[in-house]
Amino acid sequence: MFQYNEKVMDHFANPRNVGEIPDADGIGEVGNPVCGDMMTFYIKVKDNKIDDVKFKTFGCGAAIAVSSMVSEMAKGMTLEQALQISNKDVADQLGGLPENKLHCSNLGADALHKAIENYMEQHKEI
Amino acid sequence: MFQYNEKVMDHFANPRNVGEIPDADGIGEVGNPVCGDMMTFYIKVKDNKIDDVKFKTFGCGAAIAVSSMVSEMAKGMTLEQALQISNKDVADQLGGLPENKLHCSNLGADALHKAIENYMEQHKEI
Amino acid sequence: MENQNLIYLDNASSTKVDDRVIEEMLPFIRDHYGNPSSVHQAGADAREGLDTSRKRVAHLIGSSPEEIYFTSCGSESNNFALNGLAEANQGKGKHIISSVIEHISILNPLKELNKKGYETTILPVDKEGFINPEDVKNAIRPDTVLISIMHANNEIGTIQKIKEISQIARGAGITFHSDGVATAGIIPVNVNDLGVDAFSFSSQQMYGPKGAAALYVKKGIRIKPFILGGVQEKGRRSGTENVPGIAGFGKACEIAELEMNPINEKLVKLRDKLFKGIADNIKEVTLNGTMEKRLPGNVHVSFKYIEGESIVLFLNMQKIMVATGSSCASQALKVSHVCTSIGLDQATAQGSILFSIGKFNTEAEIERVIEVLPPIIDRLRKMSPLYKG
Amino acid sequence: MENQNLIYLDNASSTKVDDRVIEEMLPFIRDHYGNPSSVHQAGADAREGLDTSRKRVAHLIGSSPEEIYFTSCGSESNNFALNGLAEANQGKGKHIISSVIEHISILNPLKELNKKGYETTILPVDKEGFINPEDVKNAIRPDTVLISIMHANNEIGTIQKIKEISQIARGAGITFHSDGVATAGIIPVNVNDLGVDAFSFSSQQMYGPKGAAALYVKKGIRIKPFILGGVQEKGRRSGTENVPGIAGFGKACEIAELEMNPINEKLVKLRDKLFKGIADNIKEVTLNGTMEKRLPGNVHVSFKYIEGESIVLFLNMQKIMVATGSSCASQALKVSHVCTSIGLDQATAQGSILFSIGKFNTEAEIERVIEVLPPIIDRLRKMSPLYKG
Ligand SMILES: Cc1ncc(COP(=O)(O)O)c(C=O)c1O
Ligand SMILES: Cc1ncc(COP(=O)(O)O)c(C=O)c1O
Repeated sequence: MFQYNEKVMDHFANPRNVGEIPDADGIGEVGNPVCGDMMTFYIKVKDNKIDDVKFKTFGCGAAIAVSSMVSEMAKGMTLEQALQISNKDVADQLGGLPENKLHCSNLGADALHKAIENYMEQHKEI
Repeated sequence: MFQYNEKVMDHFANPRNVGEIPDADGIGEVGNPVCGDMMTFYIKVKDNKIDDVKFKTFGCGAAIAVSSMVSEMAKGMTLEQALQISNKDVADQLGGLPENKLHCSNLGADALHKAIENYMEQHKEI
Repeated sequence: MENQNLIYLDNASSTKVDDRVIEEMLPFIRDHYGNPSSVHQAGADAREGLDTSRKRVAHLIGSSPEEIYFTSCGSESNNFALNGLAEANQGKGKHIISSVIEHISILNPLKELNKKGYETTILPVDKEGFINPEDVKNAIRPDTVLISIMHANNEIGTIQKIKEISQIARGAGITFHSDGVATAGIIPVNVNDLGVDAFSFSSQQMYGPKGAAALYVKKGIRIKPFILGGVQEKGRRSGTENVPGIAGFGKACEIAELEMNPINEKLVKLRDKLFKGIADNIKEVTLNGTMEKRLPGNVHVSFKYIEGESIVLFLNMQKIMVATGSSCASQALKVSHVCTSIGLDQATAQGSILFSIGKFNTEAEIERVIEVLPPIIDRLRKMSPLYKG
Repeated sequence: MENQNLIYLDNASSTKVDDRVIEEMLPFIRDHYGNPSSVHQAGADAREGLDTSRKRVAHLIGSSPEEIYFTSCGSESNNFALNGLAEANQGKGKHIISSVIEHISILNPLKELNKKGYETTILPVDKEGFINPEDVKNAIRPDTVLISIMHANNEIGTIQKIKEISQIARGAGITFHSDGVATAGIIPVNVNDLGVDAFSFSSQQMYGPKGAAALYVKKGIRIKPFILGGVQEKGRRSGTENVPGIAGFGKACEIAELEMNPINEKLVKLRDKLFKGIADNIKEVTLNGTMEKRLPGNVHVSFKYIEGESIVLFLNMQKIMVATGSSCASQALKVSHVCTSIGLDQATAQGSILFSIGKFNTEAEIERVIEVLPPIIDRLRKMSPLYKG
C-alpha cells in the first residue's frame, strides 16, 4: 500500500498554481525547515474575492499536494469563504492523508489564511 | 547432522550382550531414573578374566550404545585390565559422543567396575 | 534424508509449511525485498505484505490489526508479554500469578523477574493438567499485577478454563496474559471471548514458517517495548520485519481459520484411533492429560520401564518422527516439568512420548505406527533393568 | 509493481536476496521443517542447516562458530548486546560510552539504560562523521563498563577507526561492542583484527533474507541472555530458530566472503561515477561523509533548498528507489540525527538523499540516475520558497 493515494500523487506530481506573485496583495508564510515543511502563499484580491493565488513550498509530498489543493480550492472564493477552509477540508478534498502527515504537512489552509490576514491588515478600512 | 554417529547408532540398534546372567559372579548397578539412565552389569569370571558379560539398560541411545560397547570391550579382559577402562575410553571407542551425553549417559565403565568390585568383595582372598 | 514415506508426528514441535503459505512467501523473498519502512514503491510493496498479514492474523483471533505486534518466535512473544506487562504496571505492585505447567519461555522469564524483586505464585495443576480457577482466585493479592496462564499445554494437550480464569482476573482488575502458541490456528480462539488482555501465538505451529509470531495486546493495555530502536510495530518491537515470514504467517492464519473445523474432525479420529491402537496392543501405558478438553491431534502417553529417547530413535529408524519429555532428549537434560507436574513419577515421565498429529497425516500412517510401535516397546523393555515382566 | 527496470539504490535499507541464497533457503522452507531441537531425523536436518550456517557466518568475521548467537534482526542484536553486556558487568560500574552517530537501536536502549541508573557519555563526531579515539580515551571513567561504537555509519558511510578505539578499550579493560550491520558482508571484517568483544550484524544488508541476524560475543565475555526459555543459542537467545532465514544468512555470508573484492571494485567505480555525475550537473550539493574511509556503495548528498521525501517520490516515479534522512520520510518524523550530528543545518539535512549502490546495480542504471536527477532537483527548487537562485 503506497502511503499516498492517487489524488495526492497527482497534486504532488502536477501541482497547480506554483510560483510567486510579484505584486501580491497578501503573502502568508507557515512552517520552517526544522519540521520539514514551509509554505508561502501569494494572493491577488479583486472585489473581495481571491482573483489569483500562487504558492511556493519546501516539503514532502503531502505538503506540496496540500498547497496545490488549497490554491485550487481558494481561487474565486470570497475572502470570508476562503477563511472558512480548514486543513481538514483540504485533507478531505485530497481523499485523505496518511495519519502521520495530518499535523506537520497539512498547513496549506493556515498559509492561505495568513496571506488573507496579511491582505486585510494592509487594507483596513477604518 | 544427526546427534549420534554411525557406530553409536549401530551399538544402539544392535546392542551386544543384552541380558542377565542368573548366576553372575558380580553385579554392578549405576544411575537412576531421575537422571534418565540406569545400567546393570552382570559378569562371569574365570581365571581372573571376564568370561561373560551381560547388561540391562534403561536409558537413551547413548546409554544403550555405551553399555553395549563396554560389554564388548570387557569380554576376555583380565579384571585388572577391565578396571582400567574409563568412560572416556568407551566414548572414544564409539567414535565420540555428543557433548551433553558425556556425563549422564556415559556410565558403562562405572557399572562394569561396580560389577567387578562386587565380584572381588565376594572373593576376597585374605 | 528422503522425505518420502516419512511419518511426521511431531507437529507440536514444528509443522510442515502449507504449500499455499510458501506461495505467499516467495514473492516477498524474491521480488518485494524492499524495507517496509522505505518511502518508495519497493518499501510500499513490502509494507503491503505486512498490512495484509496483520489483518489476517488479527482476524484469526478476533482482534483488530492494531492490536497485533509481530515478533520472531513464541518465546519472544512470551518474554515480551511478561516483562512488558509487568514493568508497565509495576506501579500497581510486583506480584505475578502463573502455573507449573507453563512453557519454559514463561517460567524462565518469571525466575528472572523474581531476581528483579517480583514475587511469583506458581499454581499447581491436577493430574489431568488443569489449573483450578479457584486457585487463581485465592492467589490474588492486592499487589498482583499480572496473571499468565497458558491456553493449552503443548505437551499433554490439556486446554485450560481460560474464560473462568479471565473473569476472575477481570473482576480483580488484573492484566491477564495467555500463551496460545499451542492453540491459535489449531482450535478456535477469540480473544474477546477468552477475555485475555494479551495473547502469544506463533506461525510455525500452524503450518506457517518459522521466524514469525505475534503478541496480541488489547487496546488500552500498557506494555513496555521489548526491542528498542525504530518505530516498527509502533516502537514496541523495533527492527526490520521478517516480511516473508510474516506474510506466510498471515496466510497460515487465513487458511487455519477457513479449514480448522474439518481438519479437527479428522485429527480427533486419528487421535482416538492411535490412542486405542496403543492401549490395545501395549501393556502398562499411561494416557496423560484429559480426554474432554484436549488438543485434537495430541496423543501423549508414558510407557513404563523404558526411556523416551530410545523410543524416539527406534521410531526414527522406521521414519516415524515423535517427541519425548525424557531428560536425555532435552537439551537442558531435565525430564519434562509438565510430566512431573501432573504427578508422573520420574521413571514414568522418562518414558513419555508425544505423538502430535497434524493435518497432513493420514490414517495409513497411524496404522503403521500402531504396527511398528509394540515390538519396539517390547524390545526396549526386555533391555530394561526396571522391567520384571 | 513490475520489477522490470526498477533501479534499486536503497541497498542500505535492504538488499535484493541473491538467487543462490534463495536456493539455500528453499529446502528448509519446504522439506526440512523439523524443529532443530527435536531428536529425530527431521530435527537433525534442520539442525544441520543451523550448524552449516553458523560456520559460514563465523567464518565471514573470523570468529569461531561457538561465538555466534543468532537473532532476528540487527536491532535485536544491538539491544541484546547493550543490555546483556551492561547488566552482566554492572558489578564493575554503570557508565557506558557511545556516540551521537549510532543507529537508533543503540541510542534508544541507551536511553532506557539511563532510566535504569546507567550513565552514558555520547561522543560527538567531526564533520566527516568520525569519532575521535582521543575522545573515547578521555571519556573513560573507573566505572565505565561498556563502549559501543559502530563500525560504519549506515547513512553517511563513514568507517570508524575501530582498531584504535578497541585498543583504548582493551587497555582500560572495558568491554567493547561494535554495530557492524552496515559493514559485515560488505567490507572485510575480522573481529580479532578489529579487537571487538561483541559485534552485531545482519543478513538483509548483505543479500540475505530478512529475519536473520547475529551477535558475535567473544569467548569469555559475559553477557546476560536476551530471550529466556529453552536452551537454543546456549540459552542466551531462546526460541525456535528461523531455520530458513538463518540458512540463507549463512549462504549470504559465504558468498560475501568470496565475492567481496571484485564487487567492491565495481561499487567504488559506480559510486564515484554517481558522485561526479551529481556534482557536475547540480549546483549547491553537499557531499556528506568522508572520501577515504567510506562504504563502497555509499553516495550521501544534500540538495540545498528542497526536502528529501519529495525527491524520493519524484525519483520513485522514474522507478528509482533511494532513501532520505528527511523528517517527513521517517516514521518518527524527525530529521536524521546522523545528518545533524555532522553539522548540517536543518534545511540542508532535510534535503539529504542516500543512494546506496549494491552488487546488482549496473553502470547504465547510474547513468540513468544522472540523467533523471537534475531536472527533478531543478523543478523542486523552483517550487521552494528557500531558493532564490
Ligand atoms: C548500522 C545499523 N545498525 C542497526 C540496524 C538495525 O537493523 P534491523 O533493521 O535489521 O533491526 C541498521 C538498520 O538499518 C543499521 O543500519
Ligand atoms: C506453549 C508454547 N509456548 C511457547 C513456545 C515457544 O515457542 P518458540 O519455540 O517459537 O519460541 C512453545 C514452543 O513449542 C510452546 O509450545
